Amino acid sequence: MITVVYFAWLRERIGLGREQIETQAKTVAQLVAELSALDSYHAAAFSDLRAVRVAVDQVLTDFDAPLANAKEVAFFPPMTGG
Amino acid sequence: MITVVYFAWLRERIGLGREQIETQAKTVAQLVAELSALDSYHAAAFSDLRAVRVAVDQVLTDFDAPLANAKEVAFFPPMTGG
Amino acid sequence: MISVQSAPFDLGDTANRFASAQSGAGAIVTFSGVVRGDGGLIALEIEHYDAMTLPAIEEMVSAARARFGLLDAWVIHRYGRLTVGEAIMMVATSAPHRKDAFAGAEFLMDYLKSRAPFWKKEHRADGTAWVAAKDSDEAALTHWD
Amino acid sequence: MISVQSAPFDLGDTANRFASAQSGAGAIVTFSGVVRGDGGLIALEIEHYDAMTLPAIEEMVSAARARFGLLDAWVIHRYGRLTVGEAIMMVATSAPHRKDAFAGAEFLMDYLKSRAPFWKKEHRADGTAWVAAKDSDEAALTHWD
Repeated sequence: MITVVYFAWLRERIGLGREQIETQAKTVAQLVAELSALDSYHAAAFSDLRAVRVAVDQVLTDFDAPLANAKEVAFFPPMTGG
Repeated sequence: MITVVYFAWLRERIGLGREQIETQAKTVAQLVAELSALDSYHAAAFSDLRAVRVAVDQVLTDFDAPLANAKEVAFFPPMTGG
Repeated sequence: MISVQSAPFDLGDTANRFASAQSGAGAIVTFSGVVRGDGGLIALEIEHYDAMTLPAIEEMVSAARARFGLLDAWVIHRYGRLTVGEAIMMVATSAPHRKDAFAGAEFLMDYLKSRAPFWKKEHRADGTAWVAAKDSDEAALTHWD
Repeated sequence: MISVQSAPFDLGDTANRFASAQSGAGAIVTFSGVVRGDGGLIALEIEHYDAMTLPAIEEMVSAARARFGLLDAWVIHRYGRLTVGEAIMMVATSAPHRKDAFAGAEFLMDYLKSRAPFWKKEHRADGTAWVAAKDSDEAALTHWD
């Protein structure tokens, strides 16, 4: 069981900010494939991964990253702080 | 008649901050030569011109500058503002 | 001091508290970012990733202190709804000399812009839009590689 | 606003007054220089060329505003006797975006350092000494050529 969180337009497009997912995915990319298959909202949110960034357990990483014993995976657009 | 003003260690070495000089000098360099001839204090202050900066009528310039109708010439070390 | 908060903060009061807390500093720099009313903007809504924000900013501050020999660095960043003219965030840095205090503040701003988990949504009379990250902001980070 | 004064000034109060006076600014930078107590320094005595100081600073401020598209820029610089920890001077700049506000403040600091007619004398228990201009400060100006 892994917690998946979404921010900004990903949150709006998917229609929720957080969900629990039962998964055997070994990498972020595999998790994205599983999420995209859930419904058309998820599929739309992940349709262009160049516009999506990912953090595993609150650390910025990339789509090749292993999930190992990850508790929380976050997806969001490029940050706009400052 | 021209007013000559001194700042920082030039003022201290010459022993005054301001003096009126009757001069026919056509350039700053000629004025410096006349001032250096006044006494040993002036001579000491102008002994190394690489350490001296000059402003004519409150505008930074160099030793080749003409005096023309200048009213005030200032001599000082490199500035240390900020 | 790092604070992530929805409440407004006072730039001048924070600058004075920062300056008073310093010892040996010859140079103090502050930066503050303000909501601009470009193109009929009414308000900015700032969302952030609560669990990640503080650790991400702490890492930037540690990196800036080590790299530029900063004596101290503070960051305040707000989230929630902000109207035009309100201060979004501020950074304060101190160092013995001016170059390091400036560089430390610019480094922190460049990293906060593209690596702190905040997202801004613009509210206008005719609707809302998420602010897109600028290529120039991402490029600014390469300056520090 | 440019002020050359012997009286102390309040960094935070000035920063707030500057920020309140801006319209359309997205970025506000302040710099303040403070007397450091290095090597047993007791006080700094700052002398200036009264008739030249204001025109020289006005020229720098005009140049900075034009070059970086600053919305505004303020300079306060003190003279007279200052003790350790006292603020010597401050600069505040505002611009639509951060890069210009930072660059404007750094430009002003580099020019104030080497082109504003101030001279500093250090007072220590064992005597006094005029602060020598640094080659690195003169070199900093070439950055803006």
